[in-house]
Amino acid sequence: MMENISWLLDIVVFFAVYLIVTLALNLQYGYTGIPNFGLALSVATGAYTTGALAGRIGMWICGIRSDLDYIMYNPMITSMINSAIRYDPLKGLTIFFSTIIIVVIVSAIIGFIASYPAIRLRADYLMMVLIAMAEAARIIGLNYTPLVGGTTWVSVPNVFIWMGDMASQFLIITILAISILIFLFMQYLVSSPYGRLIKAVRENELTAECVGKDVVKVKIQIMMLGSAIAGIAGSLWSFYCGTVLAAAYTRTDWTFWPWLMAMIGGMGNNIGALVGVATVIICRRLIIYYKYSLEAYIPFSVVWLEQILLALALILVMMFRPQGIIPEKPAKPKIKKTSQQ
Amino acid sequence: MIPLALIEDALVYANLLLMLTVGFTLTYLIAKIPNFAHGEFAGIGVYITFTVAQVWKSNPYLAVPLAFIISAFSGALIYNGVLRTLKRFGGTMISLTISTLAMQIMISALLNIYADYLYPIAGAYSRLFLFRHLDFEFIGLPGVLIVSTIFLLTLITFLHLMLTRTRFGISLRAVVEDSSLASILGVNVELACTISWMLTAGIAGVAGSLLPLWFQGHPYTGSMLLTSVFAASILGGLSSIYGAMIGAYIIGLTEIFGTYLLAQTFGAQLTAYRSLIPLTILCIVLLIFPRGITGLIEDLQARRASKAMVKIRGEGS
Amino acid sequence: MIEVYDLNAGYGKLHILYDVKLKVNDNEIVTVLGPNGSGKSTLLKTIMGLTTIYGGKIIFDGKDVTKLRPDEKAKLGLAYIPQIGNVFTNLTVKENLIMAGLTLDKSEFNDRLEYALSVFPFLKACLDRKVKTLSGGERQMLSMAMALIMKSKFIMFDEPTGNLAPKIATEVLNKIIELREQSKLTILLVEQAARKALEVSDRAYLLVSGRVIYEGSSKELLEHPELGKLYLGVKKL
Amino acid sequence: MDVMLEVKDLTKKFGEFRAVDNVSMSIERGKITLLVGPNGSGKTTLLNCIIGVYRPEYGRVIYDNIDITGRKPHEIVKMGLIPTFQIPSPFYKLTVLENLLLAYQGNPGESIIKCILKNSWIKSESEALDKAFRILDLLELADSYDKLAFTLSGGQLKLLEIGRALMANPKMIVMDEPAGSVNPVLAHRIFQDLRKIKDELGVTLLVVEHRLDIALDYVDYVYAMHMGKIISQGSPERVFNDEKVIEAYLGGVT
Repeated sequence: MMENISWLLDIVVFFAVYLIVTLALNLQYGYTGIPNFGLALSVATGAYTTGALAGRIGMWICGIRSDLDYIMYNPMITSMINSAIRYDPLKGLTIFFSTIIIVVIVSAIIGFIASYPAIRLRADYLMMVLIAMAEAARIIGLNYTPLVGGTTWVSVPNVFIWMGDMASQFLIITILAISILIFLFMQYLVSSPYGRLIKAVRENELTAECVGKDVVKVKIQIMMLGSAIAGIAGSLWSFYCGTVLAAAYTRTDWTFWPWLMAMIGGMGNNIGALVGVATVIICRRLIIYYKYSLEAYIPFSVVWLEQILLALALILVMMFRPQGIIPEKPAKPKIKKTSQQ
Repeated sequence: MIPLALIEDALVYANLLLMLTVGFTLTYLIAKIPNFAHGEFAGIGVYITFTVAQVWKSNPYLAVPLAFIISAFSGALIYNGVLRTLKRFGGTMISLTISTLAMQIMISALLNIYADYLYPIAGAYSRLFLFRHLDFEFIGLPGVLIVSTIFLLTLITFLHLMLTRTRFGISLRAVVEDSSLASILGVNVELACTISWMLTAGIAGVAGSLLPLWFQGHPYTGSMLLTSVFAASILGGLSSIYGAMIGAYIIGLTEIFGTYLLAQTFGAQLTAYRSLIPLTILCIVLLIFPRGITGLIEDLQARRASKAMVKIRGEGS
Repeated sequence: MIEVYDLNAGYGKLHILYDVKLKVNDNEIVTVLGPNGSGKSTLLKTIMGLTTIYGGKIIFDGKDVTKLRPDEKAKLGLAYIPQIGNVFTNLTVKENLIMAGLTLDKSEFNDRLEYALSVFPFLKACLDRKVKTLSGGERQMLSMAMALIMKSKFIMFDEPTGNLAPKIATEVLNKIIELREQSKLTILLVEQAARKALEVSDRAYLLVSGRVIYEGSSKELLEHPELGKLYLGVKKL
Repeated sequence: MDVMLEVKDLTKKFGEFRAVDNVSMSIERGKITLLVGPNGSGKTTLLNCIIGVYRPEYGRVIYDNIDITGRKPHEIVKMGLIPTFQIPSPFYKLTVLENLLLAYQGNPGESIIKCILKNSWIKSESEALDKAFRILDLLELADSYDKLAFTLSGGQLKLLEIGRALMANPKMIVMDEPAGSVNPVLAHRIFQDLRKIKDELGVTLLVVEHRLDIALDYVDYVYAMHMGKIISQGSPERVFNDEKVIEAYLGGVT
């Protein structure tokens, strides 16, 4: 029974985090038409920032000796923070929310820097630059030890430890709540005049220019907003895992899975993103769940099978259902016709 | 003083990068999309060399022709099986590009599976390997340097002659410039694309098969090289294979020497950030001269031509 | 040679040609006239297979070619010289000529190349020059030379005299007549410069707004008192 | 004469080819001016220079006494000089209504910050909607307001193009073939609409059109271009009886 619940909770958190990333991608590609193949960059930025700062902020807030080497004494520092916030919810929440705010700012800035060289150029240049940037982020994370410990990991304080036994459940609910909030925010954003504007940029840049819109400005704004949102996902995932491992933020996991989810669900459509994430997560979890029974039949690690299936699914979706499960719907005017002559 | 080994490193690397970049640029020009799976053809080459050297225990150079054939075959398969089908289903430029990324994941997974499968058979570690000890030496130079240089010179000559002297090469260039006009004149555009994909994939396979003779081979070779290939082709201008050649050599040499100099100055830990060098160059190029070297040369020629005209006009009046 | 029945075509959703009927007999020069945007170029592109066909039939040499790919049509002997972009600017003159003779075998190509060069002797001097460096008139001559080399029974020219100085334009049109006489070709000519084109052609079609509004002999049309107004569409027939 | 737009000695070269060669013209406020000329005479290039898509090598474009040479299209649009395209290029996957709303200038909801606060934009949005429906009624497109633009017919797309220009508070509209490739009945209607727009809103229009048979009755002044130069100007009757113009079309003179 307990096992089933934890399995379910695991799915929920996967769902929530991937939903955030997919919504970010949907905003960038589905609505604005920016093919962001460096999505992993933003997620990694969020995770690395969390890994590097959550503990340091905790040290500061809880008044722990700051001459300790953060990486070397990381497990010790984390347990000191954890015990400091065990009976002090306020400190825990401060760490959690201040980290997320910093993550938002840092990810937006990184998103701006990464896309700046190519945002004015053709889409294929942007794709190449963003892929390369995501790769670079991973290399920095793996090698610059003061960040998140390089090839080892750093741990993240358990900010809800004051909840006692329910800490991890409460964290999961918080993550889910944040993802729902982001979903509602996205729905609101895309139905506002700004949402119309970004769709116009996607449809035809020249026409958008000719109705007086600054296309480059809009694209930069969306790159920053999308990166910030994907950064939040990275941060939440780190809080959930309790650790940040630089090597985990790969192109496959954090760029292509979200792409597949968005494509399956339907681009340019937040409900579609939701459905896509749910579909893929369930399939993927099933593979992992039946991993051991599968492993008896296939002569190699299931990881690779998963990747091959991912690639196949992506191609098949593009061939047979490019509009996704739930195609984009035309927007209805929010306000009734007020006058008619 | 720059150590000799470093020069060898730089030259071998630049040679291999050139082979990859020329292919990447050529497919880009013909198919009009960046092929993100291009590096994986090199990955295929790497594992063919491993098979030949470790499993069959033969001379690693036997892998070269084999790598060409198998990679070329995979190239044709990807183009006809995936890209063309997608195009028929009305795929856009973005969806075609995504499909090349999907192929990249798939080939990389297959290589990993193959590596796992080889491990017990070969009795050697199949995920990080180096065959420098199997290479021959000639007048003190490593064989792979000589072979890759010879191959490269042959390749450049072959490509140049093919593109300027043969009907097929000329029709390829015609397709690059205006595929609908080429089809009006009787070029089967799809066939030309297939052949060029085979050719470029084959060349990438050869580059991959030579790689483990000097550098470490692993299943991620292809995707590790990708940033350098992008940087080299964009520096070259993404519009001419000669530009790509120059770009590849500049990136290859800067990457190796730059890493060395930085490591000398700031400490050995900097070598790990090697791939940031091509990325930095890539960004600088895009910000300052997005049309790359080819663009710079074209501007220069245009300026010279108009100056000459002004001169003629001055003499005339 | 070629018959077009009730052709409806356009680009994607943009319907341009409406029920066009057209017929070109063997060894005849036919001109399609019409003001800008009347669908003349679209007609040629449609015959060659570069647009979307909604309905109608194209019969070439007794064979239905409506659904063939352009390169397959080229192999049947159907040639089309577009108005702009009719040469490859990044290729040399020689290479352009080779492209024109792609469907020929070596010896036949050499014969035709020699012939084309004898018709356009100035090309001999610049065989190895990039087409980029040629002037507009020279490019047009090159595309004519390419037409000479092509293994074709039927050539369609799209505004061969567009943007050319009048002297060169006359020369181009004279070459077209020569082409017909010497190579026994059938020619479909699209022109905006109506007067000159009518002088060299046998029959003419007048296309306005995607529909054929006049069909008959060139002479008749040329002598029509209100040709100018008719042509501009200002006057109804 | 009250001049709305003045083009002074404008030259635009592509390589060595002068697509527009030293062209000067002045367009009177509140009138419909027609620009004609055979293919390749440089009309579209001239328009693109005016609306900021191309930057001319020489010469100036003065709009409403402000020099706009070399400014970006979106800046020029904000000043009330609106272009429409020869081949309609609306936002295909947006509805007709959305296409119009996008052209409305100065909606605060189009700022990434203000769009979050509904109160800041709701008023201007409802004004925009009112205006959009008025225009849709005028163009008789009101029934298809919630259709996606790509489902419209060619003629309706042309109307939408005009509607989009009207939505943007135009002082002047530059139109490239508003009646190109539509059937004659609709083409006449389009020109009647243009006339109505001019009279009711006092908008100045510069129109490129090849369907001279249709355009003739509706325009006030005509410029004829050939080989990048203005070869004739004046009242429609004058220009179309000008031998030079007829010969230019028939290919007689240079």
